[in-house]
Amino acid sequence: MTMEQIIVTPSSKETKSAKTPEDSKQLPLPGPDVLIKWLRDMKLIREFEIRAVQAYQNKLAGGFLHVYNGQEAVAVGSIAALQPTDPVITAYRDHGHALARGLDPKVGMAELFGRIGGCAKGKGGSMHFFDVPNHMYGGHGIVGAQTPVGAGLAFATKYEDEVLNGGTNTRVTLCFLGDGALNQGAFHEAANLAKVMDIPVIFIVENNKYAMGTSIERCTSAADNLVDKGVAYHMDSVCIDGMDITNTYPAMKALVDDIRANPRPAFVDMKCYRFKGHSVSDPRKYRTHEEEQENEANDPIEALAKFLISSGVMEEAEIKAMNKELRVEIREAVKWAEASPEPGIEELYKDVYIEKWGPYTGTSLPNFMKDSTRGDA
Amino acid sequence: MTMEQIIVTPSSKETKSAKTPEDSKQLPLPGPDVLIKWLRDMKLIREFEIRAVQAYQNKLAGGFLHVYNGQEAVAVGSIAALQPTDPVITAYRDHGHALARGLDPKVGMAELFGRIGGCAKGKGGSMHFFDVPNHMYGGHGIVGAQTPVGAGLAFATKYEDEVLNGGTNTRVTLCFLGDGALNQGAFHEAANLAKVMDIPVIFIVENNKYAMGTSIERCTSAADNLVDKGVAYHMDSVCIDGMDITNTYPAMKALVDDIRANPRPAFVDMKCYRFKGHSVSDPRKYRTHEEEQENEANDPIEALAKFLISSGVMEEAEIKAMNKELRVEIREAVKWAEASPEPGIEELYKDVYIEKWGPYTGTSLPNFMKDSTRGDA
Amino acid sequence: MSRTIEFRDALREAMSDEMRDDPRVFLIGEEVAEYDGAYKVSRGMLDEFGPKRIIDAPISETGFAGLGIGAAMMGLRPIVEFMSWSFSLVAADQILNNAPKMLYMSGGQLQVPIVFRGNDGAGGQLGSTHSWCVESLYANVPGLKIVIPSDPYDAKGLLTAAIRDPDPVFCLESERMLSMTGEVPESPYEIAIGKAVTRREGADCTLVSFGRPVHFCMEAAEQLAKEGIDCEVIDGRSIKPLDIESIVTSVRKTNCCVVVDQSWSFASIGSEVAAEVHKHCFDDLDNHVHRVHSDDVPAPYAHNLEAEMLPNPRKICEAVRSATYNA
Amino acid sequence: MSRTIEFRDALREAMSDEMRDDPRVFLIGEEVAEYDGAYKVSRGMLDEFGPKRIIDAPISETGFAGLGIGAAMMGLRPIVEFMSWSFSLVAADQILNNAPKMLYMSGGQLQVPIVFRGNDGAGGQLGSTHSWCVESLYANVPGLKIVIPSDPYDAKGLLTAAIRDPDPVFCLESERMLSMTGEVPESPYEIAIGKAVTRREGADCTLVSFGRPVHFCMEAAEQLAKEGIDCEVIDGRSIKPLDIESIVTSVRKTNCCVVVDQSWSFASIGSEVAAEVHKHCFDDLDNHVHRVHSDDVPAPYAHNLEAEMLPNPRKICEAVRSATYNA
Ligand SMILES: Cc1ncc(C[n+]2csc(CCOP(=O)(O)OP(=O)(O)O)c2C)c(N)n1
Ligand SMILES: Cc1ncc(C[n+]2csc(CCOP(=O)(O)OP(=O)(O)O)c2C)c(N)n1
Ligand SMILES: [Mg+2]
Ligand SMILES: [Mg+2]
Repeated sequence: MTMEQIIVTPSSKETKSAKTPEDSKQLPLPGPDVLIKWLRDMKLIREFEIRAVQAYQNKLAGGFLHVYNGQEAVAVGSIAALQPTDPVITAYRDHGHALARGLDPKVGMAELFGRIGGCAKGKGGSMHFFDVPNHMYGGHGIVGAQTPVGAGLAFATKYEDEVLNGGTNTRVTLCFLGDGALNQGAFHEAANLAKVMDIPVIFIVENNKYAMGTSIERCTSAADNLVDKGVAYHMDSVCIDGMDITNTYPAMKALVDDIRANPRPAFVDMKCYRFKGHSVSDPRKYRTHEEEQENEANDPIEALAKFLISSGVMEEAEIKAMNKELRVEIREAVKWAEASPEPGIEELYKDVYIEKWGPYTGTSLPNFMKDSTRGDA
Repeated sequence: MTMEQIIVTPSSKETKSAKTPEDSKQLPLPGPDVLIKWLRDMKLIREFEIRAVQAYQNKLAGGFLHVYNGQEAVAVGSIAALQPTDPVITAYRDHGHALARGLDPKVGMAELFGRIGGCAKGKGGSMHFFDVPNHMYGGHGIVGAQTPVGAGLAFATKYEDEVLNGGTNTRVTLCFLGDGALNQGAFHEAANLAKVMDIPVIFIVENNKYAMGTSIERCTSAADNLVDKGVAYHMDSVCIDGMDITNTYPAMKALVDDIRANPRPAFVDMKCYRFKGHSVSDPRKYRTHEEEQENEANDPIEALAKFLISSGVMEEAEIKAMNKELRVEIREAVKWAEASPEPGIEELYKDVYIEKWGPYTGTSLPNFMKDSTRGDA
Repeated sequence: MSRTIEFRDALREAMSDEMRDDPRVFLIGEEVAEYDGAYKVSRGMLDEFGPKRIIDAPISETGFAGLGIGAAMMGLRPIVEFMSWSFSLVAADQILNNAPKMLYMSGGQLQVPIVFRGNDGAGGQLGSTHSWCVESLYANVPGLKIVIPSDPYDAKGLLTAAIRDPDPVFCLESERMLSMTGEVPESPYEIAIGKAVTRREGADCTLVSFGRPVHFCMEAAEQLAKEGIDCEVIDGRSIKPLDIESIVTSVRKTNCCVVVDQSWSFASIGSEVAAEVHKHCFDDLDNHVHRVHSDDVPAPYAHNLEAEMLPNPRKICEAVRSATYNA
Repeated sequence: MSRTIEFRDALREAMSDEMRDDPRVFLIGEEVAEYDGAYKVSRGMLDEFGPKRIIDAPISETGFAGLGIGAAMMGLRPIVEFMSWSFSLVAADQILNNAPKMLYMSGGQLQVPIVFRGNDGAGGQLGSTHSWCVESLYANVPGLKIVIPSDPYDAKGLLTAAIRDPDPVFCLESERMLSMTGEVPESPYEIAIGKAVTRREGADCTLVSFGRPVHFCMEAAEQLAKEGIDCEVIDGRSIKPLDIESIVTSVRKTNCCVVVDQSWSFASIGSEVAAEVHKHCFDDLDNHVHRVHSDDVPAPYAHNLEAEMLPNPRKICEAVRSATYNA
């Protein structure tokens, strides 16, 4: 395992002068505790997803279920580069990001089961994991639609900094999207806005090579060099290996630190692979078994485990113990979630308007209006 | 006046190998008759616009009026590179394209006046000039919205060719858009689609440096090198001088011919300047008088006239005669338009559904349904 | 010759028949070709018609909806599949500004014979963004037509009529009904757009509905029959044009009307039907038109909440009892 | 202290007052800063608040609407100007999926205190794509509120309330009314969202309207008064929540109702009001609720056709005469 990484500097001359995290190769990895935590986080995500699929098959969860197996290094490695209050937003394949950001797996599982203990009281579901205390802003179901919102989160951090607080504390927002989302106009409007407004947001394209059953070559131009999509906005655009966290993290850390020092947007072509189907119902006929095996051999969790063993940070037995601990933790999470009650029917009418509006069930005047004290001036 | 032109080859290495019209410098200009026709067409457009503004101020026309003064070489020079059945589509600043495509100015003026003699029976107005017999597909008011439609026109020519007729006759579609329209997602979706489907459409960005009152630097990233917007789709992307038709035409001709020979999309950053305000009501406070004067000194009509005189094709007196003739022609057009009646009230209810549906004025069943002979099987 | 086939097969037959008959017809959408359709509606069509006519699109609803419109302006007959109508909002400008208005804006020069189709309505715990009933939004717009089949027979007949129709037609299908089976003739046929059908005759109350809730109405009618309330059930089949005449004829007989519309109540198909029935049957009605809708809240994920939100036989029975003064 | 100012000035005062008061409020939209607003609503605001709070946006409605939503999720209070609501269709997904549902989808974690505002309705020969009345489309969606001022006083009061409101509010203005003048207090005030106002008392027929057509109703009422028909005119002020109680109270008095809604008729605000009035006033109405709308056709460009298409006093008078059996 080497610390080398793929970094393609922007291909347009205009952005060449801009700073790219070229010195990230020199970034040392963090200490053993952190590395062990990464392994644990990645394994936690994997275990969560395995149980989630089981639960789905047992009809404990409904709707669509998109799991993150194979992409764990992306979320864990990128989010490790953040400070605690930096906002994160992503699409519907969101369990990994939420867990990496600190979501309690019990609460995540309960959301999946549509229970009141879930992170959105069971009203969001798998595609809509929100965990605002941990600065996780969803979980968004419409492809690409989270990208302008992500630019807005970052705009707000900038505004807070510059207008409200007088410029002391830049936060960096990570806005994840799929490679297929590059074909939604929303992304392009968001990218241009971020650039012309110097918004500190990093658009991370999780380039897992497929949008549902369509390989990236079949639906996305410039598939062989996605950084050109960022270059079109003259933003710093880099390609990062998302299958090996010892590459992912230093590259992301350098980029995040650079953006924090010098607020502006950036674009990342994050190379990865989705081990499972698009969603649970996907028969995966559009790719060969060989291709899958080849990529699975490149498992980011195995890679880090091996690295930790070979570099003497952990022993095989410790890893086994970790596995066991996580199995227990997630099994507990499933139990906890199952025990969490369904939301009461009154929840159906809550959160449509903010609390003071009260239940609002149709055309008729909401209750609050009836005893309103607000009148004309 | 030289025959040199600005051509920037795509800056991404991936597209460098693709054919770009580099040999267009060698393309000879057409014969004197054609050059004279260009001058006449450009002057016709200018004269049309001058009278249009007058008519608008005299309340003969309503709505918004966006004139084309200064950009005449773009429409005339590009459309001159087409064959007669090649489709053309543009935004709301559309008089020039329609006239260059062959619209009778009388009929255009009548449209502007909201009269039944207009090219859309007075129902479209200034922003919606349609002239299907001349393969002019509008005139579209929503910024960027014509770009997927333009890709669709071109898709249809390809489909007709390949599926219906067995591949004998490629048509090339010109889809014009403003520089401001680059910031609408629609363009990006259209560009990607065109590329992945090999659709023979040329996206011509009329880069007149402003979107309403916003200069391109303030709202559009990569403003100094717009070809990067095309490169993001790995399509042939060139920059062409749209202020001197002796540059515009050969570059466009080479590109159009190349696309016809080898069907695929292309992107043009067409440099130009809008001499007047965005619309008639624009006070133009966002740019200096000096900037305007400098650019107006670069009048494409004057440039061609001078070239024709200096190269001995025309004499001053002939040009004067042409001016006079055009003044008469457009004055006649205004008269004709004024004489054309307003559409009858029955027109309000026509063209909502195609003719056989008949007038349709509300919730109640349209007439045709009442005596329909279509029944269940 | 009729056979029993699934709703999805009926949709496919309509498309395939028309494609065999008219080379101008093509299908474009996400995953419609190599994946056989996200919901297998287009299964096998790529094999028969090839990739020039069965076209996988990028996730660019504005792009491929607009592309279809441009192609239709040139005389082709595109079928544009939205994997879900919930994803059509990103293409709202194309489908509401361009498709239905091109004929008008061009003064009659350009017809747009296009079909937009896909799943509409709650698909089962898909949450707020993925459970749209778009009919009450889009039906407001002139220049377009909306059909909403409630069984395989109608799916084939209405979609065939939609493809042959010279105007833009929105075909609203339902993920929850794709596997429903029914008798469907083999040879092509049309069901007239804008004509309702009576699913059940009855004397006491007219139930008007569209699409999937028609079945809830039938269920409710069975239940109510046991209580001595005899319902007539009208399946609108089309939403625009709305066959108000058939509805009115029925209400003049029953003197009572309940409309069951799966969309939200405010400014909805249900409001429209109610307003028009009151207009045409002012002297006939024994009670005001009652309405059953989805509750006026975003679609929740939790199973129990979603079930409570949607129209169902229980709610319909309650409404009919109230409308017929049997509450 | 009141002065006579223009509708556009009243809108600006509401924004400026709130911006002075609350640094979290900012304005973003096309041409709002250096150009002073396409319609001069934001004239001078750049000078006072600077470019960090008065922000010129590229022509990216999806982009800046979504940006506003994200900012609101972080606690800011964005005002997003659409140059025209006609241009909001390209942002439909953001304004209908994200803004009004974020609170729900997040289980109450994220409120979205945002205002979307701009010109709604026909601006004068702007043609099919530029003359949208979006209220009948958007009002169907839960989670959002819609206000529609009909004079400068209401413009300031409703926009102030909208900015202070913790939920997404759509403010529908009218290009045709921006220069209208009226008495407006200098200091800030709110007009409660969801409460209608009676513009004219009358005994014979209730006219219900929203926005610009309220003035056509007043004109019609004058004309009808001469004919001996005494109209009560209710200005809804808000569309969602709809103050059905005030409307019902009036109709119980007049026993007659005409609703005047500038949008197309099908599944519209007009249908909703009609349906609800019939529901609540079934035994009170002497005739069915009559409706006046824009004709159900795309907006034409020609002056005479546009004038005929829109609601006007003539059409309102005809409807009232018919509703009161004076036709
Ligand atoms: C606007 C829109 N269109 C279509 C869909 C249906 N859909 C959900 S995920 C998906 C594929 C997305 O692929 P990608 O962006 O690469 O993300 P990945 O699933 O690989 O993480 C599609 C087509 C949607 N949710 N939203
Ligand atoms: C979606 C949309 N947003 C806003 C507008 C209002 N608008 C009309 S033209 C225009 C500026 C367009 O600039 P550009 O694309 O550069 O074209 P130009 O006017 O320079 O020809 C704007 C903002 C619109 N018509 N459509
Ligand atoms: Mg992907
Ligand atoms: Mg421009």
